[in-house]
Amino acid sequence: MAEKIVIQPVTRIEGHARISIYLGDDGAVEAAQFHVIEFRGFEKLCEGRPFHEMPGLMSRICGICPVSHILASSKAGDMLLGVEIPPAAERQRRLMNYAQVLQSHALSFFHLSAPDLLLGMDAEPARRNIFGLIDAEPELARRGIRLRQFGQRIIEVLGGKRIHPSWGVPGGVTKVLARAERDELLGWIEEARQSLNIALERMKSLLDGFQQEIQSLGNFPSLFLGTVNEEGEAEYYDGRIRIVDSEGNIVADGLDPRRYHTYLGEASEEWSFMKFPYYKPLGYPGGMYRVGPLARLNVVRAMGTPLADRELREFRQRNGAARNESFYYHLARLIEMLHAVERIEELLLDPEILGDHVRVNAGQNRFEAVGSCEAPRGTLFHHYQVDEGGLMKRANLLIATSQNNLAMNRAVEQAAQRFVTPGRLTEGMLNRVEAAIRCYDPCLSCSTHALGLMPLEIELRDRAGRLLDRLRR
Amino acid sequence: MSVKTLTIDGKMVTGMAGETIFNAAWEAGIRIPRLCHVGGVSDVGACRLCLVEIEGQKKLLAACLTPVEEGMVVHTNTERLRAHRRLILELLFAERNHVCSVCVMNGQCELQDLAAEAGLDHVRLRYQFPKLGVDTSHERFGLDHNRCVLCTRCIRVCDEVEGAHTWDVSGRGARSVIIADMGEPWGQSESCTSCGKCVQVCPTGALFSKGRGVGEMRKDRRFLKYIVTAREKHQWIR
Amino acid sequence: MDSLTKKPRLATVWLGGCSGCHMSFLDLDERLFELHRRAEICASPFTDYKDFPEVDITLVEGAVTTAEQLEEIRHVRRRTKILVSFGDCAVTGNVTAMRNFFSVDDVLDRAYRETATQIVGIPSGNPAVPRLLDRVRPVHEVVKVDYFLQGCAPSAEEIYRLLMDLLDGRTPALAGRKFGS
Amino acid sequence: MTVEELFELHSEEQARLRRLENRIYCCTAAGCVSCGAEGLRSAIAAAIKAEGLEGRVEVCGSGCLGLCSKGPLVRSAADGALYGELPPEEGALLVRPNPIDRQRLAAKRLDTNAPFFARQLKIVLANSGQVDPERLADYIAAGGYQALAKAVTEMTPQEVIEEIKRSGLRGRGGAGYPTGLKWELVARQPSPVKYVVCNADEGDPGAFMDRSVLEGDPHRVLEGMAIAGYAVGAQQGYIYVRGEYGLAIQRLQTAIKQAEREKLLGNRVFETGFQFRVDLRIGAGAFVCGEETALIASIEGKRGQPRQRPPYPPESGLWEKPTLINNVETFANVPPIITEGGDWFASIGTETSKGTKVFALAGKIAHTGLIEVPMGTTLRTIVFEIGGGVPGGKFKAAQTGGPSGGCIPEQFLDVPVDYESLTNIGSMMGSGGLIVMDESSDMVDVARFFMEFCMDESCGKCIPCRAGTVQMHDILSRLTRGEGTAEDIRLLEELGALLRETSLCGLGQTAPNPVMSTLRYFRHEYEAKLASGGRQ
Repeated sequence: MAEKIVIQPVTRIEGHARISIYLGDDGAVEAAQFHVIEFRGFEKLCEGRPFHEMPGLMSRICGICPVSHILASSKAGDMLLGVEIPPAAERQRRLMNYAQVLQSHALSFFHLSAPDLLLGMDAEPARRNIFGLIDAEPELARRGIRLRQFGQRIIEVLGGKRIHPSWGVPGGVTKVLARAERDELLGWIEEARQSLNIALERMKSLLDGFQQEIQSLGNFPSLFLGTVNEEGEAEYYDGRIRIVDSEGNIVADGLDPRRYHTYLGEASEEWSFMKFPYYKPLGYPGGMYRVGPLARLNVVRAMGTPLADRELREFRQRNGAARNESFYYHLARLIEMLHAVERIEELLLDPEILGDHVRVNAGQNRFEAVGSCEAPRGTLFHHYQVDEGGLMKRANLLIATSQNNLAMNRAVEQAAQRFVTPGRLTEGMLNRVEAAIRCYDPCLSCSTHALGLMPLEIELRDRAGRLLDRLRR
Repeated sequence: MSVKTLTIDGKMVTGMAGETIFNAAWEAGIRIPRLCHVGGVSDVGACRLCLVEIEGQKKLLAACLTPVEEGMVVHTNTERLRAHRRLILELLFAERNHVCSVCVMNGQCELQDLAAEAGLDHVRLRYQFPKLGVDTSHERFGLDHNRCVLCTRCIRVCDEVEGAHTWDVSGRGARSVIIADMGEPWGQSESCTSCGKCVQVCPTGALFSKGRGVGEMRKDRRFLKYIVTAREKHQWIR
Repeated sequence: MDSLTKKPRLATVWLGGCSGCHMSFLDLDERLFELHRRAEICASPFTDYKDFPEVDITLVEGAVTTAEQLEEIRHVRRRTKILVSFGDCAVTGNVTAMRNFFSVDDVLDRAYRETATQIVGIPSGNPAVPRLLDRVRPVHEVVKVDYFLQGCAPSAEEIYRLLMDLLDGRTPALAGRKFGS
Repeated sequence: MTVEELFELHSEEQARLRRLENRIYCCTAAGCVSCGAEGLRSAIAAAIKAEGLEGRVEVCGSGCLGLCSKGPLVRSAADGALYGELPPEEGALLVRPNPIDRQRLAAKRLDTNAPFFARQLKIVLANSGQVDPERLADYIAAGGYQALAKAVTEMTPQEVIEEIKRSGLRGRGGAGYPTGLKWELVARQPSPVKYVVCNADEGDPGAFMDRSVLEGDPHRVLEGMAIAGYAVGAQQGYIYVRGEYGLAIQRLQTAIKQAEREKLLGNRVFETGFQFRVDLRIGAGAFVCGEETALIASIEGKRGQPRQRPPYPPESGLWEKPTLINNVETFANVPPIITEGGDWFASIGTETSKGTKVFALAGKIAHTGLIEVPMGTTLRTIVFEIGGGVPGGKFKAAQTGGPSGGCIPEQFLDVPVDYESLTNIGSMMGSGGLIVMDESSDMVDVARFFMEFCMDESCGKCIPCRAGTVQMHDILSRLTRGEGTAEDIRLLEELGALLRETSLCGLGQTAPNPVMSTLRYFRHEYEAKLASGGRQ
């Protein structure tokens, strides 16, 4: 008879999920599953709507990274129109994407993960959150909050609204950036750079204390996928896909994101609403790959900006070829934020961004399109088919977080095997299992948390899955 | 022409004989809510939002259809009327699929504004979720039945101002839909002159210009007055 | 009231929605410090309370989409003094309810049968995933709601004003807000 | 035809009928036709031929004989006997009955002294079953067109109107507006062109009063309209009849042709200067077209949708001309009022409701059928005496006024049936449908049924009716499924008030009535259905 431990909900991640840990007859952890239990059905509910509404509609997939969906959707729209967007619009879209990376990573690091990192994995649960951090380290908390605020402010200035701005459209963007707005945003740069230096130094000083976690929270070989520019540098808006292995060897390069379906597949399992993407040539589940901050640092030759590249070199020196530890997602996120701030400054200083031609008007010229970009959590694909009237017939959405699904399951299993000992369920131990998930900063509203009625539940199930007994703590 | 003096919401108001209570009130700065009324075309009294109480009258009357009378005492904003208006708006929101957040008219929509003015913060009635289509067969415009409130402004402006009578209503009750000609796709209508007047008078996102994203649709609210003034007074002023 | 801090207890719940309303809550930015002084933020996706305690105010984001959420919101309602529908999905169903134009099977077919390249199973019927309700419903259709905060997402300003009104014991001034704003 | 010729024909035809050994009247109203009346009539005709009795015995069709539950019905003029449920072969026996036949027939003979017949008073239906609706001579023999003759030759239009006013006649279409006042309003309009419209768009479920009058006595309606035309100064009349009433349409067409040929309608009525033509307009069965402004729109060839009143049709109706609209039963009351005088009519009925009212009895009642009783007759008399009571069950409620009416509970059985009394207890006279319910009836489901009817029949123009009926139906459906909440009942009441006060026309304004009256008298049935779980 197998025993099952259910942690529900998984908190401080952006979405609805629960974890099941299966104990074998000997009481050792046999398997673990990360269940995504939220489902909204965007691939269907968009059916029959005009594709021009898609950036606005698809933005509602996720309130954390609405900008990423707006961008992927707008790019798919550009392709349906068959147009190149004006330079000012492209600059604005890039700026908004970096703003999105900045605010989302700030949220992940300061609001959600920093309590574990700074207060400790075994801290009192009631204090292990952003408000506990405010009490313990008000200055750092304030800096974190303001970093996110900077990202959100850029979005607000460009789009008129922080959450779900109506801004990106097929053919460009809707609003011209005013000089005064640009100047206001430039005023934030110095503080942001300082805050990131402080956070990076703090994070690096903490690493020694987390050796156990580094080694056991999702440390396994896998492929990594991300987009790069022609020089192999980090490219978040319009790059080509590069895939590297756990040793850093390039497996595939120069892949066109619009042909994603030729090399990326998606599996569905009955125990999770989130699908399981895999690299087709290696099959399922062997084609497991990771995306997002750590993956991007693993695929690029360089970030392409001086401060971030200095950090990247230090990261690679310190860790050598050790790129497989999921715990490093946190550090990678800080390096990406620094890169984002550098790029934001560059873009704001580019006079082109103030251009007043921000949109191309054209009729529909195609019936199928794929829009893609690097979202904070990884590469995002929107694939649309429309009819002659421009109404959506089908959509397939390959979401960044879902591409880490196989890896997250592997990470949970590894953490459970290391930290869950039968007969002794401690809060800190379970928190580590959750922390394994939190490394990936999964945005589950995207792919599909229920604040649970059941704090921790152990379910006993027989081989047929029938519930035999249930214990609640 | 004789002038009538009446009281609206305690304010002395004058109106020309034959003028409606609605117009007399608006000219005096008293804004009676409306959805089916649009200045420049005939009135049908269908939305029932402009119903007013007239002292000595048992029935509530549509201000857009009731001429002013000497000595009339009119109340436009009583608790009873406000309650009725809120419920009418609830009925409209529940009837079709008004997903304001992702509508091309988000922020510019008369229905959305009416709800805000009425203090409507939720709909107690069950949303019906009818499965309705979008007609994008016209080269420049689209018709989204999900957002149609059946005010028939489009029908009247097309018939009375443009003179094409492309639009009409087909079906009855909750199954009523706006149709072009005899029900063919808009793009195949032989009577439509593609003038776009219907789009401009539509209070919601039901009629829209193609290629507009969420919250991007703007409508010219004054063009109709311009045409009507030009036609009646031969004055081309905007 | 929290017996230790004597501060009113505030919770936030996330049902079927995009988390945008919660993100807008975080857009309080440095006002989070003030909120932290004024209220004990207990159960929330930002915290580690896994059981839902007795609270004074709960903000509910999202529509009710699964049988589990239906149970959850009833549980939350029993333990909450003031329940606020937080954002358009909770208030109207919003985009989340757009799946009501289709049957649950059609929606699942598109998401899995038609778009997966390898089908090991379909997440429907397995006890590990909740049963999807036939109809996505706004929160007040299933439990009594005390206040409604419209918007997609409501702005941080609106959230701040609402919370301060409630924490000061005033009836929140909600007039003039728009659906979809 | 001159007035003299009319009276001549009247005498001749009466004499001819007296010379016949027998005249057998087969009810050929739609109800009896549906249970074999045509076969019966053919069998009788064949028997007459076989017996060689042509010219001595006649068989003819007739209007409704009343006791529809016993159809097909046959009346034998020779002995005044009424037979029910006659198979064709037994009908043939009526032609020349021998004593054995008489015994067989006796078993089928209905007791015309029974309360069903004895408690009725027939004015509108006076000719129904007494004349062949397809023969003008029959109508004239029964005194037909004498009222029109009197009006156009002996009375001024104002005198006609005074007579109608004196009679106290009120509109039989539902609302009960005083007919004389309406006529006067139209007459006062200075317009040279005016119209008279007969509303024959009877649409209440279970109601067939107007259809019976049109099928059984079409000339009476034409005569009533012509008198009205004379009184108000109109030269053109329209009958708006629903397309489903095929037999009524056919008989009206025949009657119009006959009357025109005899100059009872047309350019020179009774060879006077009065001219009046009547045309038929066939409706497509939309319930809302019974609403006068929608009916007008439909006759004009537009979408059948109502508009705001005022202006009322007497001021601005058909093609914006002054228009008098009355329903079939109202017009049918006119000829006897002119012949017998307004005072005679006013002597029947109650203080405020004069004359008689035709009701279609349906539901859980022994004798279903068409009845006519003096205004003020109690429901108890109608249900338990005339209607024969509730078979095998206990009376629970009576629904009057169709989808616009209400359910009247047992405690009001002794309330006199008149306009005001019914309105006071939350129902209405309506056009005359009367459905009896016993203990097995679920009142929430009854309310749901009528709401479904109104929802389907809403024209869709105004929001309260179009969307409100849908929501009320939705709530009632939830309640019947046991999924409703106390909040739902509150919403139902709120919606009811909204529809009543804000709907554009009578359909929407009265649509909540069945719900409101059942909520008033049978609230416990609603509350018993509330969901035990869920939100309350």
